[in-house]
Amino acid sequence: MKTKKLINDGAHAVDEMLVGVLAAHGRHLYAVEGTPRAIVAKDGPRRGKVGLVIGGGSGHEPAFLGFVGKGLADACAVGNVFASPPPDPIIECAKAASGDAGVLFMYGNYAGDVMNFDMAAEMLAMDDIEARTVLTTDDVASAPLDQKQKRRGVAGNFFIFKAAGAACDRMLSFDECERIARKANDHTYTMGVALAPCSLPQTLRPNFDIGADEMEIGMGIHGEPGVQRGTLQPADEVVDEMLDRILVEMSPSRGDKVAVLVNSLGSTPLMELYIMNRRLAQRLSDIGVDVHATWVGNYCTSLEMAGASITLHHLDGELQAMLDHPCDCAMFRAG
Amino acid sequence: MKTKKLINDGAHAVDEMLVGVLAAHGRHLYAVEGTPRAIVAKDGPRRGKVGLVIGGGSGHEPAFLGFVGKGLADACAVGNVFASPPPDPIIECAKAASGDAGVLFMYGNYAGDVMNFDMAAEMLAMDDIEARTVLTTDDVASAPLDQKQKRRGVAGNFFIFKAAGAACDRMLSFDECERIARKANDHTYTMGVALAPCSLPQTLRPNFDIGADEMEIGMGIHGEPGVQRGTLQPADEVVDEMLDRILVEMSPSRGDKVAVLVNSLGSTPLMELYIMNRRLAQRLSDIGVDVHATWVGNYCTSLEMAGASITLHHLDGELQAMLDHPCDCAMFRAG
Amino acid sequence: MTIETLSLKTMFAAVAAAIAADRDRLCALDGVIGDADHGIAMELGFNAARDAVAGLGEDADPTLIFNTAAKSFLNAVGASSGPLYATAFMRAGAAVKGKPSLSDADFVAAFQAMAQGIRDRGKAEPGEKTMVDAWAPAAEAAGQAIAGGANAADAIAAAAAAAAKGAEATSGMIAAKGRSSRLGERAVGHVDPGAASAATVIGAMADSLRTSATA
Amino acid sequence: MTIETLSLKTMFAAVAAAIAADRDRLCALDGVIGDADHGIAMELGFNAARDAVAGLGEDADPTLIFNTAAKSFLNAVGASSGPLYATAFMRAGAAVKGKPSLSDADFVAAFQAMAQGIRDRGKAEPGEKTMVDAWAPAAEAAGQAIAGGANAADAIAAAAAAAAKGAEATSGMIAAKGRSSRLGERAVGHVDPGAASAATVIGAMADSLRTSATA
Ligand SMILES: Nc1ncnc2c1ncn2[C@@H]1O[C@H](COP(=O)(O)OP(=O)(O)O)[C@@H](O)[C@H]1O
Ligand SMILES: Nc1ncnc2c1ncn2[C@@H]1O[C@H](COP(=O)(O)OP(=O)(O)O)[C@@H](O)[C@H]1O
Ligand SMILES: [Mg+2]
Ligand SMILES: [Mg+2]
Ligand SMILES: [Mg+2]
Ligand SMILES: [Mg+2]
Repeated sequence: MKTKKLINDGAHAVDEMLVGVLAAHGRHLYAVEGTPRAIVAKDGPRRGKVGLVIGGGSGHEPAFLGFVGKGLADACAVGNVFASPPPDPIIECAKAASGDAGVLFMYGNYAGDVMNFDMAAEMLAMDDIEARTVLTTDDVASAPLDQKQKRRGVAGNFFIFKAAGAACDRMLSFDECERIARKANDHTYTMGVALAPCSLPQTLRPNFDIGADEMEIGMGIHGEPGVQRGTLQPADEVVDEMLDRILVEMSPSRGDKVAVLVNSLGSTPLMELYIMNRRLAQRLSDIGVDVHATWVGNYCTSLEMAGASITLHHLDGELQAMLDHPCDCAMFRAG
Repeated sequence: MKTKKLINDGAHAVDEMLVGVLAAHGRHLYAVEGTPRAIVAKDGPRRGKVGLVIGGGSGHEPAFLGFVGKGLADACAVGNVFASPPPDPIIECAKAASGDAGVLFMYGNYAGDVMNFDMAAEMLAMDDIEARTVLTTDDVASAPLDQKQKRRGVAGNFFIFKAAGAACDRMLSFDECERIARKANDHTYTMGVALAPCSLPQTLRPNFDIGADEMEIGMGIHGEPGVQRGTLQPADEVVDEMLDRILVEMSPSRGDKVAVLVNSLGSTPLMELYIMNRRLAQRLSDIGVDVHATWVGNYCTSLEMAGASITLHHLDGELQAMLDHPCDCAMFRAG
Repeated sequence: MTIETLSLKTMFAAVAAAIAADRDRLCALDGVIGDADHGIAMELGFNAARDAVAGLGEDADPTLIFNTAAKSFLNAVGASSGPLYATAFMRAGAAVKGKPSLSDADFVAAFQAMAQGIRDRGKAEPGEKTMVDAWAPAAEAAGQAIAGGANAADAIAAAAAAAAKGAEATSGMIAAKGRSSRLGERAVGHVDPGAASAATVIGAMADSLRTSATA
Repeated sequence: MTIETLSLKTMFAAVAAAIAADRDRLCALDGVIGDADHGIAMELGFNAARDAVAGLGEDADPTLIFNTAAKSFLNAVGASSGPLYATAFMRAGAAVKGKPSLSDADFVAAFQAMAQGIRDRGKAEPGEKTMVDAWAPAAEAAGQAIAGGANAADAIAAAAAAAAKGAEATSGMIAAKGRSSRLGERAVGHVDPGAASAATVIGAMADSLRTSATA
């Protein structure tokens, strides 16, 4: 049985989506001439500013292109569904984003993305554009803490890109921008849970199997298996299980501040996310952790996958300033 | 087979959601003491301003409570899932919203909502608060044009509330606010399509049946049957069918301006919405209609229902000014 | 026979039990032509009414019982059923104002007031495929029975039969009120959930009265 | 036997056809331990390569063919497969630079360069449950065969057999590279999709060479 989607030809879904994105968000975004998969902020790149280029596979909307705009990313290279973009659009993004102060590549830590962005960086070096890379590795479930560099980047991207984008927008030096980006990544912890699969537009088949009463804790945003499959539990227990894993690593002190993201993987509605946030807020309050700001909704999705993730962004004064720095993107505004 | 949700007890889903909403959006929202289902804007109600009270059943998030805030609605009465709120929270909302210049009730035209809001209005009259009602009836599919007063209110609420909220925020007179609200409703046209059902937290059963390859054009946002069930078509054809019905009624002239909302009913992801928007923008451009602004995403949902709606808001100078008027709500910002 | 505070409380409990047992069928009926929640609304409403009236003292008169049921039902439910049943109960309370207990005729008068309250609140006429299509013939049947010398238990039993028949007949109707009123021909062939639940409510009232009468 | 422009083009077409036929199996394999798109990526990539090389003139030398394949594959795909196969093709092109056509030994040298390119790009060692577990033994088998006097068709046939065996063996491995490297023990029992597709690719190359040789 095929899944149902409001698409035309699955092979053209990404390109047609981008046409629709530009039609809707022409005030914020444009595509590099001749490279429709290189999406650039109209207001963003400028001389002397470190350029921030993000990117990754499609199917995670509003990540990543929704976070392109003044105060956040300067450009986004768009890949096929769940597939890294090839070097070409990455290179075009970097050129468009470059203000001759260096270009920061930020994206989730996946083998494909690493290879493509690295190839792009090598080619850019020949054009005298220095690109440095900060991988996001916020998915607590995807490797033990002592192998954090192996972890995947998931919804916590949101905070990490936000911090880096603010640093760039404040015209900080390349070194500073890179430092803040790395620090933001180190301070960001995500755990996810999946209840039902998505399907790719090209196959219209569920991209993994999961029992009618099962959930999978720690599943990746492309349906990669997680750490544990079990019977679906009440929301409070699921939140507890996810939060406990995060807190072990984050080990906050009383009075610490965090920002919170409760993110839908796609079809899990706001009602459920807010129910989760209720528990999360209670638990944080119980341990004396102060929630500085909360976002709830679809920020990093897996097409129509059912499930949700929780991200804590452990703030200090600097990260809080970056978070509070205004940004104005096609699909996200803050500050 | 039960559907899967990240909830605790289905009977408490709405109340738990509201706790989570307030935890996340304490900067924007509070609940009237002793009436947790009456949600009020922290910045909004003030002396001399017409109060705007919206409301309806839960399960449509971010509608309706996400549209409470400065420049939009002053308060929202929250019902059970897909059920009008009773008079009590409506009354409390009206009292909190009242600036002694009248209170406007705006909500979708459903028998239950009409009865409950009317009862509330009667009781408020005894307290010398005048409440006038403007029903939203933007669902083109739900009755013939000559019976527009019978139509349902669906995602077009977004534009209608926005216009009314701006009028109120500009401190216009009660009559003017009411006139603009009615005009906004008359200028707003929505058509929806559903692909797969949602399920209520209390039953965890799909709330309607639909074949594996079927879609239903015109289905209501609670799963009420629409105008036509047929085989799922490619997105472009679906958009054409919906748009044609809207254009027949709206009959725009070349050079006219519209605002566009492409709304997910829940689990239909942004990729599909933008593919739809691509076709919509092309079609509008072909007939010389100018798109002033576009919103794409989850604005009026039916829990996890799969499907989408298209709304056109036919602008004139006045409605455009109202649309462009800034607002700052918990789940929506513009201007 | 007179109907005391205690038997009214028992009656609300009996109706709540009957509706709870019928919940899923009512949701399924509503799923076909409405939004699938009617069983939930009715269950919530009658559970709230049952609990609220159970909490009243022994000196509560029928009017207080009906008014308490109205308020608790309404606040628990909202929706369409809330105002309709709340108005029904308030009218019943008004109809028997000042009476410490109800004669058979009083009870039928309260019952007829309920039906009228639903009609007034919803502004629906018989034939518009709503709960009025169960309540209106039920009220008429109860009135005829009591006029013909029946007691309250028999009158409401007659009403229950009429309600069941009326509910069944909604299947052939096009809806003119409520959520299904936009369906036109597509609603034909499906029983209206509010009419179906009305038959359940009135049937449970009849059963409860029969049990009280024989007790 | 020498391998001409035409037979290289035919070979790309043959591989594209084999991969298209295998697409759904590859997606399913990737669904178990990855993100379910490997068949799509490979199909897109080889279709793009096939079309791009088909568009080259008759005077295109093998290096131009391989480089064209590399670029078109990469731009169509991205993902992991894109850089890996693009690097493979670029290395093959570099390995036979300047030759208007390929001898049997040239072809095997190009083939071995492909395998090395994949290893270099992905920095994966054999045993890490990637396509290297098919490509590395395949390159070795082809080298041994040609050293033992076999022609290109037989050498690649030997490579195909080794690739199939290598792919099969990934089932027992824990992944150390790629998307499945976070699964630990959970990846055991499942064949790596990239290794599986490598076996298909190399098998189709062998078939294509055999057909050209006998043609
Ligand atoms: N105007 C009305 N008058 C009488 N009954 C009505 C009216 N509108 C709706 N109803 C009844 O209400 C029932 C639906 O109730 P319910 O499902 O609880 O509310 P909602 O429509 O808000 O979901 C319908 O089946 C119908 O019998
Ligand atoms: N570092 C690597 N070295 C070699 N092969 C790799 C490496 N990373 C991934 N692969 C191969 O790529 C395959 C997955 O390819 P594909 O599904 O197209 O890309 P993606 O992982 O981006 O979805 C894996 O099965 C594996 O064989
Ligand atoms: Mg992929
Ligand atoms: Mg309802
Ligand atoms: Mg209903
Ligand atoms: Mg893959």
